[in-house]
Amino acid sequence: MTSPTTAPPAPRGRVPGALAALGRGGAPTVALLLALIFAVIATQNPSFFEGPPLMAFAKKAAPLVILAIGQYLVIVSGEFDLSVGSLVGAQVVIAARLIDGEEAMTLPVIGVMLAFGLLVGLVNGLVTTLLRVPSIITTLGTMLILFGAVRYWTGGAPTGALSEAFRVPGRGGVEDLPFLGQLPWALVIAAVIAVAGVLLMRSPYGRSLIATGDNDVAAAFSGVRVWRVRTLAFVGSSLLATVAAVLIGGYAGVTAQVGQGLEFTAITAVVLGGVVLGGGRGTVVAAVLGAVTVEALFTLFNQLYLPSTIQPTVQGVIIIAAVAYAARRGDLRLPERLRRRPDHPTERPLGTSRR
Amino acid sequence: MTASPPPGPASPAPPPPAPAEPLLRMRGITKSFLGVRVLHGIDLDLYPGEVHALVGENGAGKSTLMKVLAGVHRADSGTVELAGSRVSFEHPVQAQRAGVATVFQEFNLLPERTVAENVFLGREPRRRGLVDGRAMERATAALLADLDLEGIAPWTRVRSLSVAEQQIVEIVKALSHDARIISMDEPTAALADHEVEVLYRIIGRLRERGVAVLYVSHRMKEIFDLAATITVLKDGDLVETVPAEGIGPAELVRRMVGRPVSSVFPERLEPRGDRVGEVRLSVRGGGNSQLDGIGFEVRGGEILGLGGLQGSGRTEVAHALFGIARFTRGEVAVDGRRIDPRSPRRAVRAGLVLVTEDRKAQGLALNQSVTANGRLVLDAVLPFGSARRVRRLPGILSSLELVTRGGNDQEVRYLSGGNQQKVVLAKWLATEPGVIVLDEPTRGIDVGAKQAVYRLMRELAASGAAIVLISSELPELIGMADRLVVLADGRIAGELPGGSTEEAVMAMATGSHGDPRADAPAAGDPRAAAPLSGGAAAGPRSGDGAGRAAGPGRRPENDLGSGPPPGAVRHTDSGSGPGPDSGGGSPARHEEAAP
Amino acid sequence: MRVPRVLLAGAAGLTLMLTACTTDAPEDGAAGEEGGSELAPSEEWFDQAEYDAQLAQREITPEGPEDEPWMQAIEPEWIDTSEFAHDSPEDATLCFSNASVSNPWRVTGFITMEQQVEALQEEGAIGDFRVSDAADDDNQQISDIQAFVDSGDCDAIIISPSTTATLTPAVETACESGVPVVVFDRGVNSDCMVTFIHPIGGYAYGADAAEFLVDNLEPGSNVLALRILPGVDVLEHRWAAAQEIFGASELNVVADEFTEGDGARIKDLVSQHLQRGEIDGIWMDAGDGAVAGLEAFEDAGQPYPVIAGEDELSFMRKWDEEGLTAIAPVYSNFQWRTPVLAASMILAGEEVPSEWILPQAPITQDELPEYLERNADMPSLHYAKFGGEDLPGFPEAWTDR
Amino acid sequence: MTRATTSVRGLWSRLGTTGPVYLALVLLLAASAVYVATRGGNLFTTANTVDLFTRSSLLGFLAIGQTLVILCRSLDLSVGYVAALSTVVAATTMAGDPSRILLGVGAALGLAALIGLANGLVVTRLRVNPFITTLGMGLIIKGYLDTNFQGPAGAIPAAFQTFGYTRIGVLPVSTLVMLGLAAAAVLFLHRTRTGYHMYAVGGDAEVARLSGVRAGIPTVTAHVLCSVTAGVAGLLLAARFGTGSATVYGNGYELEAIAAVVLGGTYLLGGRGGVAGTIAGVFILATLDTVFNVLGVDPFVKDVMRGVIVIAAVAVYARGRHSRAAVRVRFPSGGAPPPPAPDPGPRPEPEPLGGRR
Repeated sequence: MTSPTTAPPAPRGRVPGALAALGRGGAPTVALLLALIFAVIATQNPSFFEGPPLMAFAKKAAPLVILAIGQYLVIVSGEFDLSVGSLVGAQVVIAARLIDGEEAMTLPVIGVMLAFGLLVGLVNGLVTTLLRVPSIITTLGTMLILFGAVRYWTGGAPTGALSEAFRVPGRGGVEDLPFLGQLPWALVIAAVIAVAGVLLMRSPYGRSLIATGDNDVAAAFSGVRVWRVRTLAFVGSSLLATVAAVLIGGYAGVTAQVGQGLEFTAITAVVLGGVVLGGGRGTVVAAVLGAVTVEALFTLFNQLYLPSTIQPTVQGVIIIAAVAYAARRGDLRLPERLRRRPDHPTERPLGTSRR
Repeated sequence: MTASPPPGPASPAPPPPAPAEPLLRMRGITKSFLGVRVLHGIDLDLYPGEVHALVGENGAGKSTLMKVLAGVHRADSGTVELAGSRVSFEHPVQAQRAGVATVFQEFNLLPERTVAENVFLGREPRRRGLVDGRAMERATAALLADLDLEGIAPWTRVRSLSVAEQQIVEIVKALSHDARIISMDEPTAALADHEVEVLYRIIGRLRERGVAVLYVSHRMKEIFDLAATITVLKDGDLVETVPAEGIGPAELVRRMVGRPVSSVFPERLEPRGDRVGEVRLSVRGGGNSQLDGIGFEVRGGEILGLGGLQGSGRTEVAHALFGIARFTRGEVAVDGRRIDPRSPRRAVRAGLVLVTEDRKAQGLALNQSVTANGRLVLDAVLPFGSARRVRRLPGILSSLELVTRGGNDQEVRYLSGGNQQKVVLAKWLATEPGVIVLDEPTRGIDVGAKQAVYRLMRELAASGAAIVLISSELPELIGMADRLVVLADGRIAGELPGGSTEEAVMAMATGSHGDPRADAPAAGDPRAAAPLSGGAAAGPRSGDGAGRAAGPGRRPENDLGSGPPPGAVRHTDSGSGPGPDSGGGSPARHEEAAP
Repeated sequence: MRVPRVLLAGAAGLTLMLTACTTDAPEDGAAGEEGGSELAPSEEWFDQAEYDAQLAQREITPEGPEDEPWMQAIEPEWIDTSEFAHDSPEDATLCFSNASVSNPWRVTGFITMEQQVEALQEEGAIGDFRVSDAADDDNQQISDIQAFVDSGDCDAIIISPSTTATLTPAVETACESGVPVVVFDRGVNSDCMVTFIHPIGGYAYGADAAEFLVDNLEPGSNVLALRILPGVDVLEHRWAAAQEIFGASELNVVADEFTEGDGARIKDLVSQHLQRGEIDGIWMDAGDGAVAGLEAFEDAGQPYPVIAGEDELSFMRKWDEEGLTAIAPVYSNFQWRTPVLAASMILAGEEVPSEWILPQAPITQDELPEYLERNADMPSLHYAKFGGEDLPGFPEAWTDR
Repeated sequence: MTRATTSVRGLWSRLGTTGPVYLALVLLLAASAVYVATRGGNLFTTANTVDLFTRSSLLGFLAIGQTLVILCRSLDLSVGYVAALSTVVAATTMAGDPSRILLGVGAALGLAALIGLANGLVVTRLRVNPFITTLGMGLIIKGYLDTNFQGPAGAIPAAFQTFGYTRIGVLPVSTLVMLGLAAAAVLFLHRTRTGYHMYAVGGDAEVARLSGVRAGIPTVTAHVLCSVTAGVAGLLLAARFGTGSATVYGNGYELEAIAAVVLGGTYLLGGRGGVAGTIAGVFILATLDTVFNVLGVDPFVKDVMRGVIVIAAVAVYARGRHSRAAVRVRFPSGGAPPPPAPDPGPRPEPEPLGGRR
């Protein structure tokens, strides 16, 4: 238990509250799992915990952490976002095509990307809340649309090139630090977003969001604009996916396969962190821990020289086992069941969309 | 219609004081959840053909005992004997097979399935290996017909039934097991007053068949109407089991609460707010697809009761005021400023709040903490500059006497119904509203919590708030309200002063009265028929003892008995006449009654 | 309580995994030390005769016009197609069942094909051109081919099969319909088609890359193999040939990893391998993401490896800029022109080779400047040997794809 | 008369969710036919009809099973992997020998059933969210396939390939089998206790439990059946390929199947819907594919159109459901008494007791 991650970045001040939150559900499970994974990595490759390899790991893990925070916002409000993988891919391709190697275009294009992310989030959110399409279908549709539209736009394969400046956030960092070597910007950005996420969930908006995921009718009756709160969660998810796209594009450049399958990885990370699918329960910290754990797992496989082909099997077993274990722990006190009579005309009056 | 005399006290078919053998004998039942003792050495005997009431405050262990009997929970220790042989139910189905059926408090049907499918769920009749849907519907129709309930079609989807019909389907489902014992956990909680009649009749049938009925209710009137024996629980302990004749409501309540309850409805307090007397809420000509011509005023310091049958539009008025279902015509003004409540946000901003009737579904985010629920409205509606109000929240919570084991970080799903309601109230009070609409604020909460709610209403009124109270419990409505507006069929049927009789309210609500302000039963009053059915309809509230054709040995009902008013009970028998044309008659009455 | 049991099970599972892995790791080391003994290509994908043939074909000068590699053929066996001659080729409908355009190589090729079609249509050599795209779904492609056959509108069917074995029945159905069938890129297990067009093959590709590494690295050097997916025959052949050659060499193959062509994955894998030891050479079964792999070396502050990429432009430009020791094996992209040309020849009743083997030569350091210059306007993820410079749509069709 | 009313009512209530879906299918077919005609084509040529049916059969198998699982308020994201596994198991077991066909079918379906059993048990016993369970199971199978089958394996004897290619008129045998399975599934849902209990568990597991339904059984059964139908889909793929292909898992079958189920009007949170609607959903997707093919739509535009249409269709359903609920009369006149008059006639309307709140 010497690994640095066993102490989650709980903000000071209300530590008891944060600890209490950690005491429930999947967060302790994932922390335990993460410690275990790091312990095994340490036995395999002691040098992993020297600065540079750890920073390389952080650089790689940062985008998933950001995506997981975005996904957390949506999941905790009771919805799903399956479109983030496609969105990351689309954003990288858009960036490459619009920048086309021009340094001066970097910032304008990042602006365009953020605007595009905003638009996608709005569409996801409004279709889900106002048109009452289940979010799994909405975002599945958006996933198909983004995948097809961007490829149609670029003729099937990405064109253009990213500028050097664009690649700095994902690739660069504060150089020549003692011990660490390079402190990657990606880590800084992810940390800032994580802290912002924690603060957001303590803000009025965050409290409204989690209450909406818990009971959207009660939230609506309390004056929460459910459609707006949920739509903003989708917007947040899409914007964070855009940030992740900047980091991923920066990290590795443009390839045709960027982003594929990231939505499932992000959902896995969030659930592994003990955030309940269906909404209303779980913390940002847990989602972050989940994301780090998933990345650590990939690293572990690699450190163990596990044959590539068997990795998915081990990954599947570990995920199921971890969630089963967390479910056991959370099971001790059965929650009181909320059963509504079906015929309340007021059951679902406002812009609510849980289904 | 009159063929089935309600099994009121007049036809008690009193259980022999000591039939040789109880049908059910529970001894020393103990049950803990996570180290918290919920039941401690409970003894209970049920006799065939006897209605046995189980009473106690919320959290006294009534539901748990019932669930032990039903096989939902297993007792930690103690024995259960059924007809002399020892049994141990590990699953509800075992209990059902043994003839112990249960109507649970929670909604226990599948809304998307038909009545027949619900009734026979888990034991669908089969023919040649396949489920015989027709046989199932026939059998369901027969069960319904047996209880004179042909009105419910077996193939109807449950979601398209009314709440009362759904409740009846639940009872029919329990009956279909050919049960020797039926336990019912607050079966009337969701029923309108007049609908309780159907339940009375069903229970009468069951007694005739020799079924033992275990009946849990908070409503004193039902308990004394139905039960021959009463068992009182408090904090998981058995207080005593007494014959119903040997105890009166006041004494019963004292034993439940463990202290005498002097006065049910607290006295009005000295007004001290500066807005006392000002018109804080006024509605003029409000209407939408369900309401028409709604108009009334509420002043600071005043409690306005909104009466009427279920479905008369009470809740709809509340929803229209609160912006859930809008008024499409008419105008609403709060503190003299005209508002258009298009959403709860607007209403809250204007200083108008609604405490909804369904706490769990509409009031609380159950997985969140007390604090999170308490500040939800502030967070959602007044996110900026609400720090002062948030700081006041713990004070509000403690002034409501909310005590929880986990403090204010406790998730509300672990709280009792009464405490949950306090959280809901605190949530709204935190916004410092000027107009407070309370829709069934005391439904399903225990006597102590009710008292707290009543005191709170008085406090708020005294400080200058305008309060609109909606309640199905007429004593509560009459006892608390300064003035009553009665609705019928989506319109205002008339207005009554506070302290009017239940008869007057019911007469107005059912449209069967001559003079809306008359206290005395009018010619059309259903009470006129009361004596004919053997005094099933117990009298009005205390103080009107003359009208009470009480059963042998009954004492006059205490105020806090929040049972269904007699008028309501009667109405179901006689109301079919006036019912249909009440719509046509109401506008005239409205004009007549309008201030 | 069941909690401990679950914990126990989890711990047991993890232990199992760890022990399994600790036995694995030495094996890997052994593989490197002993050279070839462990590193033998799987029998499933290694056909010695075919391997020898392909390696030999690299040295054979193809028949055909020198400046049109897409019309060249290695040791062709010309067959008569007069039975398929069409009365008015300008009205003939050409149907093309495409596996997909899901990667840049196929995108580039498909543009070339479309341009070739336009050229032929202008000449009047063919008429309508119909395409269905199966999006990498074998079953979908079977349906697509079936639909072409059932419609009865096609005068020739061109098929680029998604997977070799699984498309065999569908191609046979197409052959049985009596319409001339042209298969290219990946083959099928049948010879019913009129002609099967392909470059030399996967063994040659893998061997080009592996031989370059063997020639340019000191014995005992560490090589990392980056592969895209398992189970795709053209890719498996490349790896099988490389295994054969590395096995016989003194090089030490550290690991072979699947990357799905995802740059982030490649960079992460390479970084991790660099943390644990030097990598001197990189072998790739396709050039996608080669640049990301190279960047991992930059970020780790390590010297560039000797690398075998592909004739993809971003890699070739990187190669040029950084002065790498590299080679670009080529899986001739210009082969996308040939099927349409072959179809037009068949419709005209001209002879075609029964197996049309196109030349496939890697781009070496010497040729690098020439190819870079020829493709100066082309975007990244374009393939240098696309062979469409003489087509009417050049260069806009490829630059503005 | 009573009987007639009953069956008419029963039929209507059953059509409640599926009726609009079939209407949508008919409208889509009509609109597509007209559009294709204006472009000088004919949608209903033999070739196109066969194509439409063929496309529907594979998705049909997957969607039938998925419907059962979704009705139980679960989800199965592993069906694509199960189908892939089934192709290789069938092909390697048969190994081209016609006498081993039954063995191969049995092995493939048996293994699929075991996987379904594992899914079901993990979901019900270990209480792992089905999304995670089946995602994890998919990964496990993927790892097994990638490790052991690098590419096509085994051979399907010609006799079994008829399952993939033979047709009667315009109806492929596989479509007939699929429709037969669908009919069996409808029968299963409406005439067996387990079928009834699937609706119950999906509607409210606690209600089901208190009513004596062993909540695990319907869910596990649904998962087993879902995996078996995925196995059948794998057999169809194998019959069409003539060999086993491990890589078919990459085709996104699971999401397409879920889309078909939801298009078919089944409620994603369980308890409402049915296989009949799903079949209509499958045919809607197959029609779209066929039309896109006939019109030669760019493959990327196809994806866009598919996404837009799925969202739009579900939005229209949602709207329909919503407005129906809103229109429903909540206020019958007055407080009508609960028991109807003694002589209520043959079938009184289910008059609400006391109005609705």
